[in-house]
Amino acid sequence: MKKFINDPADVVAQSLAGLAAAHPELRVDTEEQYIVRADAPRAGKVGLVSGGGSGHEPLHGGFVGPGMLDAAVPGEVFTSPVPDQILAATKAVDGGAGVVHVVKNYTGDVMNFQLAAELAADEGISVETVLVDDDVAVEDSTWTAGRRGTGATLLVEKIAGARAEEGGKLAEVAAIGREVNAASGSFAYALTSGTTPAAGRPGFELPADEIEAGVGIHGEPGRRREKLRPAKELVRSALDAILDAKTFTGPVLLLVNGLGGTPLIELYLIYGEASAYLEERGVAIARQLVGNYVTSLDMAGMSLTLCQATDEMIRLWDAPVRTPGLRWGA
Amino acid sequence: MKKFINDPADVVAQSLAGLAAAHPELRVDTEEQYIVRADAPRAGKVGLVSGGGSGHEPLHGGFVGPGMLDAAVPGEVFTSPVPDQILAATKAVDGGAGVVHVVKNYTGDVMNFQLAAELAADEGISVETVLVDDDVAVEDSTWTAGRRGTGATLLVEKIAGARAEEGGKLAEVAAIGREVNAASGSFAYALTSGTTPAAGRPGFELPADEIEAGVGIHGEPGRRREKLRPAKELVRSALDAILDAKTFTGPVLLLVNGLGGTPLIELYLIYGEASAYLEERGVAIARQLVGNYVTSLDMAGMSLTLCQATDEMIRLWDAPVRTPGLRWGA
Amino acid sequence: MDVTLAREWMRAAAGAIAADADLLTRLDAAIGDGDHGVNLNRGFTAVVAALEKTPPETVADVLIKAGTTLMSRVGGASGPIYGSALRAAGKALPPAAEVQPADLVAALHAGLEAVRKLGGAAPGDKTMVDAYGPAADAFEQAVAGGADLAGAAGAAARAAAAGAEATVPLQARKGRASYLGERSIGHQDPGATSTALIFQALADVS
Amino acid sequence: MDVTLAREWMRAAAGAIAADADLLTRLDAAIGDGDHGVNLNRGFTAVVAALEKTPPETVADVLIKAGTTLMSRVGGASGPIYGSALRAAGKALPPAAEVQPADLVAALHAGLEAVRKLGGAAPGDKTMVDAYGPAADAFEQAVAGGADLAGAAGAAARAAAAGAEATVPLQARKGRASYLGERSIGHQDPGATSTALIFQALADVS
Ligand SMILES: Nc1ncnc2c1ncn2[C@@H]1O[C@H](COP(=O)(O)OP(=O)(O)O)[C@@H](O)[C@H]1O
Ligand SMILES: Nc1ncnc2c1ncn2[C@@H]1O[C@H](COP(=O)(O)OP(=O)(O)O)[C@@H](O)[C@H]1O
Ligand SMILES: [Mg+2]
Ligand SMILES: [Mg+2]
Ligand SMILES: [Mg+2]
Ligand SMILES: [Mg+2]
Repeated sequence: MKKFINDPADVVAQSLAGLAAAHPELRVDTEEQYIVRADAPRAGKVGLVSGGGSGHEPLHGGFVGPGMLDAAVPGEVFTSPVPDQILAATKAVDGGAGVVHVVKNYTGDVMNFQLAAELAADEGISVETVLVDDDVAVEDSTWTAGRRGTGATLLVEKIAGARAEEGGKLAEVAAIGREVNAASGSFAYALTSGTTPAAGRPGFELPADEIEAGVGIHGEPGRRREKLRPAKELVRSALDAILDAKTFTGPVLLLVNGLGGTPLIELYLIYGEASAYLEERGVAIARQLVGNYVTSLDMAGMSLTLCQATDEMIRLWDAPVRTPGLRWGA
Repeated sequence: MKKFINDPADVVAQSLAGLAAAHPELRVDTEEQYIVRADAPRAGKVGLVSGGGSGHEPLHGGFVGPGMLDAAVPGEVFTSPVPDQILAATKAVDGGAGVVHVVKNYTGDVMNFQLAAELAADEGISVETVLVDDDVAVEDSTWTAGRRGTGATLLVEKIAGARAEEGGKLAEVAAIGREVNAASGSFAYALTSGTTPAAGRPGFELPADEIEAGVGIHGEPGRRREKLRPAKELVRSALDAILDAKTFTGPVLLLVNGLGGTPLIELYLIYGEASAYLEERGVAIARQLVGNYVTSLDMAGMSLTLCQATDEMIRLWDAPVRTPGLRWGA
Repeated sequence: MDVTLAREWMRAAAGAIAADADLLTRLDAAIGDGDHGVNLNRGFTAVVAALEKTPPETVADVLIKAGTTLMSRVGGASGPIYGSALRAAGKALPPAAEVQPADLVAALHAGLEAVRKLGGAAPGDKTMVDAYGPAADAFEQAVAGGADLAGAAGAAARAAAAGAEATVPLQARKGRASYLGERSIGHQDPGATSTALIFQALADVS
Repeated sequence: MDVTLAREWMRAAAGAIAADADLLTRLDAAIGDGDHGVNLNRGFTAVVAALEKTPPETVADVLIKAGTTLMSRVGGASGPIYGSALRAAGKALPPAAEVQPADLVAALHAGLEAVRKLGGAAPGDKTMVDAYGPAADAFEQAVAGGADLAGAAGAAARAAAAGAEATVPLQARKGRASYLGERSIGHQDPGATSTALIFQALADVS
């Protein structure tokens, strides 16, 4: 394993220390391990907290700031944060108007956030949870833990964040977040697996001409192994999977997301193919974003996310945001 | 080779097409192969054009927009653009106040931009060239082609871009660009080589415990091969090399740059080590930037760039910028 | 079981997990995200430290402190699950320095109930329930048959190990492995495997 | 050399470069950035197409058109260098459908001069100059000794190949390979290698 680290056990803590040094506009509690806006808590504002395992940067820590998250709670690499940590962040952002937890649908994340929400309730903080489960590669049945939360997390955090910033009430912020999630679908391909610092070897090994279809963002193998095909075909298959699973008539938000090790030159090529195919399918694109946003360490891979956008969502998407990882209008 | 492409020969053209689709605020000439601000040429404004081989994204195409470049000219992957292309972009941005070429110091880039500048002069356009040669890993002697242009290119483009945006004259824009370059030094480490679509295999192969020290951004081997060491030590060695080569007393601009395949979690860890060591060495940090900005395809690696910043440079660094790859205040 | 034995159990469990952390991580890499060994190792190391710092005076408190520590140090799915199992087990015990095998039967079932309540996994879903359930039953039966702690713990350990192995042919329906669908078949569940290690640790110290 | 032979030369050069593109790229990967074969292949393919589209009527125009095409299609260091070499060579020729070996001597030297003016490389710097220089000299000497085109081209091709091989022990002082310092020693220069292919193509068609 080759990484720019000192000791696998200290990666998350030391990276957080670096984030704190690089972004004086944020406040990082290195003890309890969470990141908050420097001006938190803001009286009367609904707090937005998200988190999950580390290794998905800039998600979530890179999305803390005006117009998006009030706090992020990073766990160890690919490991959900613990309830104490989530509780501490929840208390740090509670301005009396309640707190929304944005939780990606993984057993560990769900349980730890649930325990934290119970602890917060004990302390008199109202918590609403928005569960993100956009990954259509996973069947949504009683035979699975349900769909995973992937690319749509960014959309939920941006749009709910804008709603909270403009003074939305707890129920409103949670409602728009849930609406975005319900309107979204994602599908991902991996060319290589990422390597966690602790494991020191790739999560899976792929032959030179094979890829994993339907992967999540934790280095887990996907739904099936396939032969590598031209980008055009992969993009079409991914979009077909999304368009089959949910109804999209447009206008949509389209996120072309790299999983960490994919160069921008490829992501833009993918965007070109995706926009051409959506046009062919009669789906208009209202807004788009291309980049490495919801990553899986150094995995070479990409995910596509569509969100059937209402005017309200587009208005909130366009609202100013000022975070290390996403910034416009500010 | 596993990449999200259709055909190695078409990667640059198809990626440009995708960039055009994703960024309607830019204009892309897919025929002549250049990217310009949609409002170019702007009468009376000095035009800023940069370019070079593709594979370094977001450099340069991702830095086109208000406050930074007026146009970017991407060559094939790792191959300098051709004079016709550079000329076409130069003409597209010429608003009568002259055009500045920001050129990274590589034999091919220098020659092709020089030929283009001569052709532009023939058409009555005044061109000033700012050569970027910040990479202290290369000895600056008659025994080499001189130092390479690497991370400082972003600083030159941002700061000269801001100067042009606020109405700086041709000589002034070129002067501040040269000043930034002269005040900058960079050093890079690679953990793996990138793979060009055309070659289909990594530029070099490294054993599991070895790294290349002093690499550029074209997959070329570095100055020497070393054993992998903890990030703390690598950061110190890189900063020592920069601090030995040029004088830095602070305040500095510090760029922690990923070469494409390095996760943000590692880049922030590196930033933490770098800022701690600079403090130890008595060098204050005025501004900082962490991310994958000047890349070498999917190379796992990082570069550090220091720029001894004047107040004027800091003012121009802070000025609004609105490009796909760098954005604030707008 | 007295309070010393309870602490020895936790120490032995920590030792077994440290020794097999790599195996657990590899099992988790195959059908999950490759952190189970690291997660539990971090957690049980903290448990041993916590029990040493302020040694509890009842068996119940050993288990509650261990559970609370796991819950606040492990994260992931296994943190809350093992955490609530141990906490529920502890809470089901009488507040005494020594408890009887029959008390432990009730505690083990209370822990199992907490796991199923929190995670919703049924037997056969390819989770730690598939090791824990048979172990709790075997323990109960052994005690009913007159076995002492050592005998009951040995029976539980054997049942847990068999249960863990029996997860191999199953298709996962809970946790990360369920995302794999049929591809989860043919791999042993990491959580069931760590559960077997913890019951084996009990047998070893009893 | 008549205009047909000049075009055949370019076609043969294009064929040789296409055939050895992979070798050139591999040599460039070792001490450069791994694009030399791809670059020249793209350029010479365009040269062949350009010459077919509107066939020039003089040898000079064949070389000028080839040079202009390379300059506007190759990029990198080798595009401007080969481009100006061919353009300068063409401009040094009389505007005729057929030229004499002595004319070609002057043209080759004019091309070499353009390369050295543009790139500033001296013999021994481990660049294409190390193949081109000896080839131009050998061509001149052969012509002076009374050789016909075939004889002179053969001598030039041999000298270019030897010159390219002789770059192996050199340390690069120009181009990308110079960044490597001593690590450039032991590898053959890709540009010198492609120059040898181009002279061999001339010998093959003469
Ligand atoms: N709903 C559940 N009920 C019981 N056990 C579960 C459940 N989900 C997962 N597990 C157990 O947790 C184990 C994985 O733990 P771990 O790898 O530490 O957490 P994560 O899956 O969050 O990475 C699985 O092997 C399984 O035994
Ligand atoms: N200054 C120079 N003068 C002459 N030839 C040069 C010079 N610099 C580089 N070259 C030649 O160019 C070759 C590399 O060409 P190519 O790989 O196509 O361009 P780049 O180096 O820009 O990638 C080198 O092998 C060398 O022979
Ligand atoms: Mg995990
Ligand atoms: Mg090149
Ligand atoms: Mg796991
Ligand atoms: Mg090259």
